[in-house]
Amino acid sequence: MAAIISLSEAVAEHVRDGDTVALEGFTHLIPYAAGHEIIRQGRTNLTLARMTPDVIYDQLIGVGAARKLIFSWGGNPGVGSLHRFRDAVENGWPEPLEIEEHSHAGMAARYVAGASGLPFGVLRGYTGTELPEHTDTIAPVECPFTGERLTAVPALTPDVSIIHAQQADRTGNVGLWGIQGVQKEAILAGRRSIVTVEEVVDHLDPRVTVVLPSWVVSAVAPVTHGAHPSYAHGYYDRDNTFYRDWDVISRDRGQFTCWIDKHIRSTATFDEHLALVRGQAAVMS
Amino acid sequence: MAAIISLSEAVAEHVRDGDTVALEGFTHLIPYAAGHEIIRQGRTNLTLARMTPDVIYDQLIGVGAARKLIFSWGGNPGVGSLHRFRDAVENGWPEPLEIEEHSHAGMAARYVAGASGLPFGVLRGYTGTELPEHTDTIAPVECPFTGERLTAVPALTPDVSIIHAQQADRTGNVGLWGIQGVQKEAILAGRRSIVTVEEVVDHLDPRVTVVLPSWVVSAVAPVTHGAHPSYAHGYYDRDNTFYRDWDVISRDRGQFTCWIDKHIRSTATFDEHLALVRGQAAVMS
Amino acid sequence: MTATVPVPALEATTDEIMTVVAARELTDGVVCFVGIGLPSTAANLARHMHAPRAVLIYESGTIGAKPTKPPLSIGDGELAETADCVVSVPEIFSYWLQAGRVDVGFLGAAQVDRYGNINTTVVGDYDNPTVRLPGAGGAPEIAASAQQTFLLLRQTPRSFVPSLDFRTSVGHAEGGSSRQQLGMQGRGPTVIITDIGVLRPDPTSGEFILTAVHPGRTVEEAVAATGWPLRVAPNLVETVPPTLEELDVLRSLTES
Amino acid sequence: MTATVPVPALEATTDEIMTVVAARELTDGVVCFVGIGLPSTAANLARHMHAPRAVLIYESGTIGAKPTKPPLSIGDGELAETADCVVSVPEIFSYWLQAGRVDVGFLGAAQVDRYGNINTTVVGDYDNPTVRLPGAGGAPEIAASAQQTFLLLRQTPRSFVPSLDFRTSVGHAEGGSSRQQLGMQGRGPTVIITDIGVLRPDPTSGEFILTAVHPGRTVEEAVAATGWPLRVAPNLVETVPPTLEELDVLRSLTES
Repeated sequence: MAAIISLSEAVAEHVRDGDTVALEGFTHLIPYAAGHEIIRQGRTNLTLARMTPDVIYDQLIGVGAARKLIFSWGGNPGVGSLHRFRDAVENGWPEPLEIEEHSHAGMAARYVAGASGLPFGVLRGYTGTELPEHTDTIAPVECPFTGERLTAVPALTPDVSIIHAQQADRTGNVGLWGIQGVQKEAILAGRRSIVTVEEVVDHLDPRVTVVLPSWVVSAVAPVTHGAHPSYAHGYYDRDNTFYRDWDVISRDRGQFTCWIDKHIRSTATFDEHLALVRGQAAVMS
Repeated sequence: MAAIISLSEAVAEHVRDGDTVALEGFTHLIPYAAGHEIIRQGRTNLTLARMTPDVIYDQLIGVGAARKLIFSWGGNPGVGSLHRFRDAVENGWPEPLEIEEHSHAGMAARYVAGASGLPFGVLRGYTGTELPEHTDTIAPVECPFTGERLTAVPALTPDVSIIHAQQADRTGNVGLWGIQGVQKEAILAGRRSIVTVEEVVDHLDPRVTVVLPSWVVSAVAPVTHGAHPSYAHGYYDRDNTFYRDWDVISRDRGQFTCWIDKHIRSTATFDEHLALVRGQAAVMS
Repeated sequence: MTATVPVPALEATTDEIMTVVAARELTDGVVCFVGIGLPSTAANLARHMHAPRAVLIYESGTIGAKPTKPPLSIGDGELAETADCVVSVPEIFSYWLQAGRVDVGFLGAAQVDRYGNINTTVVGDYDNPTVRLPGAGGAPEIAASAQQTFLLLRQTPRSFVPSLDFRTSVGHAEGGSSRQQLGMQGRGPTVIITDIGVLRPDPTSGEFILTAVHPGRTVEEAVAATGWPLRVAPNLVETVPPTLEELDVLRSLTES
Repeated sequence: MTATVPVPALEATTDEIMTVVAARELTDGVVCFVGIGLPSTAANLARHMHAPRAVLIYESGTIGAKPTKPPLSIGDGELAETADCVVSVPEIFSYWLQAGRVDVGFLGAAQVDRYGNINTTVVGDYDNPTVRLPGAGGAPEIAASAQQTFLLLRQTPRSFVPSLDFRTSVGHAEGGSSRQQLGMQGRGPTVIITDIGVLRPDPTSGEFILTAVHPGRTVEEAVAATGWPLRVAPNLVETVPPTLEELDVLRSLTES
């Protein structure tokens, strides 16, 4: 049964230095609040897994929380580069970042294998590309019936998987709707899991299309607007301005570090962080 | 785009002698009307695939429409044996029935592989059982990363897959809800497909949890109560009495043939069939 | 097949005593993979007695179903309506059963051997069967992947056989460590509940031993109903009879 | 990057002409796998013009999305709200793309070679890159499994290269039948649409040939912008300029 606790308690208990951590959410429902809390609590030496390491991982990489990144597409969606990711890979700042690089189809197959209790997944993928030369976790596999050669990828089983959802009920059953990404598979593949939710309700909304029963979730933490600047379908829209602003904030190492210190490390909660960000947006507009 | 046509047209066009045909529906939404129409049109030499060949396949097997059965559990759920299936396997009546026997997990993996465009699926299955000795479509496969030995099954790709659903919209998008079984995978694995629906509506019901877009369906045929004696969630309940009655009807070859002649071959449509069955039930009660 | 045993103040049928004994084996919060019939009824009885948070998974795809009446079929509408969620059949077998999330799987059988291996496929020769049974269904993977399985079947020389006509699902294989050597994640069958008593595996050999007889039944009956030389536990006990409350709740669940 | 070409009565931007040309390539009822940016806009323009039944699939899991405005991100809420259905990301890649249900996949690139192979991974050495690009995303499997792909990118000597720094996704491989030998189900890239013109593959060799130039652009510009000796089709044409209607609809779609 999921414990319904605060986000700081959940991260303190379930995210450990050196863990493989997956924060998933495909544009929708990205668990920013949880990412910030990991930064606040100063976790280090993490292996970060995520299909689309966008701004949330740019922040974690920029503060030096990660030693390795497992991913398939690292950019600021609709905007451009991730400057902290690039600086880490191109220049080793703030420290070198090992990468394990896949395609979306491969990452999805890895999570599915993990959720299914299988050691590997099979796909028609990577053929003719240079990815297998650089990524050990891509291997050929032959169909025992047709002899056709396909591609295998190993299961991805994070030590802890973290997602954001719209709702949990009072027993900790989690419900989400809208674009569902790979969140269910990530949670089921994880050894432990944290779900931040917009709110805890008596009964899940009938619009819920994905339910994660309480007994497959380690901790549920209510965090209003916990996906900002991503969005929560039915609750709030994507803050596209923030994504564009991030391009400026993150270009310069000093400016980035300043921003992190002021907006994450100097705020005690995600609520405080949001109040600060919104206050500045109001001044700027 | 799915053509919205009559069931007799759909079966005439898409179900051919010698085809591999899957009529799926896991207790819920079993496409009985389509099965009857296949009997009415006298198809022969079919390879019938279905996880649970229950009463619908007992009827098809008993009339001699099938030369082979691919399945994982053949019984009358909650009642007992399938007498026509047993008579075919035990005594070769009305003709010998070749069987290709799997487990539920294996059949599900076969449909998933078919729907995914893969030649095979992988599962932890069949280990230590005698099934692989009798079923060619079970083979070992080794994980390229861990060396662990698992089981592979080949994709199941029926020539035509048939399901029943609650609704289609006027462009032929299909929607169903409640227990969803393996219907989506069966349709996506099929080379052609027929979906019978309770009704054609302007807009699909918001309760719909599985949508099959019109462009992956060959034909949609409206058939009210087309899943009877199975049920359609939100429309009508399972006719448990019929399932119990079937045990009596099907025990005897002569009585079975009589029933088929009178209730299927002598009725022109499923509506006529239902009127007949209901009239008798009213007299008997 | 409807032999009854005396209990205080009212009679329990054979089905009832098997159901009550099975229900008692379920702890609160347990995740059960249940089939239709006695297993479904037993799991629901447990849910209404001492295990209100037991999670019932039906292979039709319903997780956390809370039926008020035992369903006739595995896919009855009430299962979907009362479930925490409904998923596809492929997902039930991959993300839930195969991934090791099921604590207890229930299995029935036409034949069982001394190691709890079962046959639900054929009596007689596979290619020329005397009786063609329904087949494997979910059983091989439930037997392999559930953390443990409970077997429920009536004890007769025809069902408790020295050698299976067909091995559909693996229990303790050839005994000893042979099951572990097959690489199965679950522990295998931990109890067989019959109309006569209860059998549990010898922890070393994996052979099933009679550990309890139901009220009014005897060791001699159990031995006579078993096709292999049945060993009897030195600390054999008599099953505690169904309580009035257990029978009341069970009957309220099953009355139609 | 905002070079404009004259069209009757109003000016089309480079993005607009690329979008219009891409939209014209889409036939009614086509199933497109679209990314954000020009491809999404082009597919929506086609849907509002000559291809009302075009099906737009976004890798975020929305099938049949009908956004009124081009989304900034691939997972914008409007995609889910207007879709025929929303499925998981694993399902999009397995049941839909890999199964061969996508007619046209759109791809962009930092580098393309003469056979339509593309690089979206790194400029420079993989382990010591000059520019680290976002990476593969969905591209390798779109390139392999879509029935055909359309490439959209600006034509410069830095992007149209004789040799890729990294092959992220396969076009016509080494040309000739080398793509088929890799066992790919899709036909590969059938058109490259640039800011200067349109290239299509030689049916035999698979090498991309200049087949059209946009109004106001020249063959010389195209040749100068290409890092390999660009061949020009004997029947080279000039792109029909965007019509007033195309531009009206396009601008109504993109105005914010």
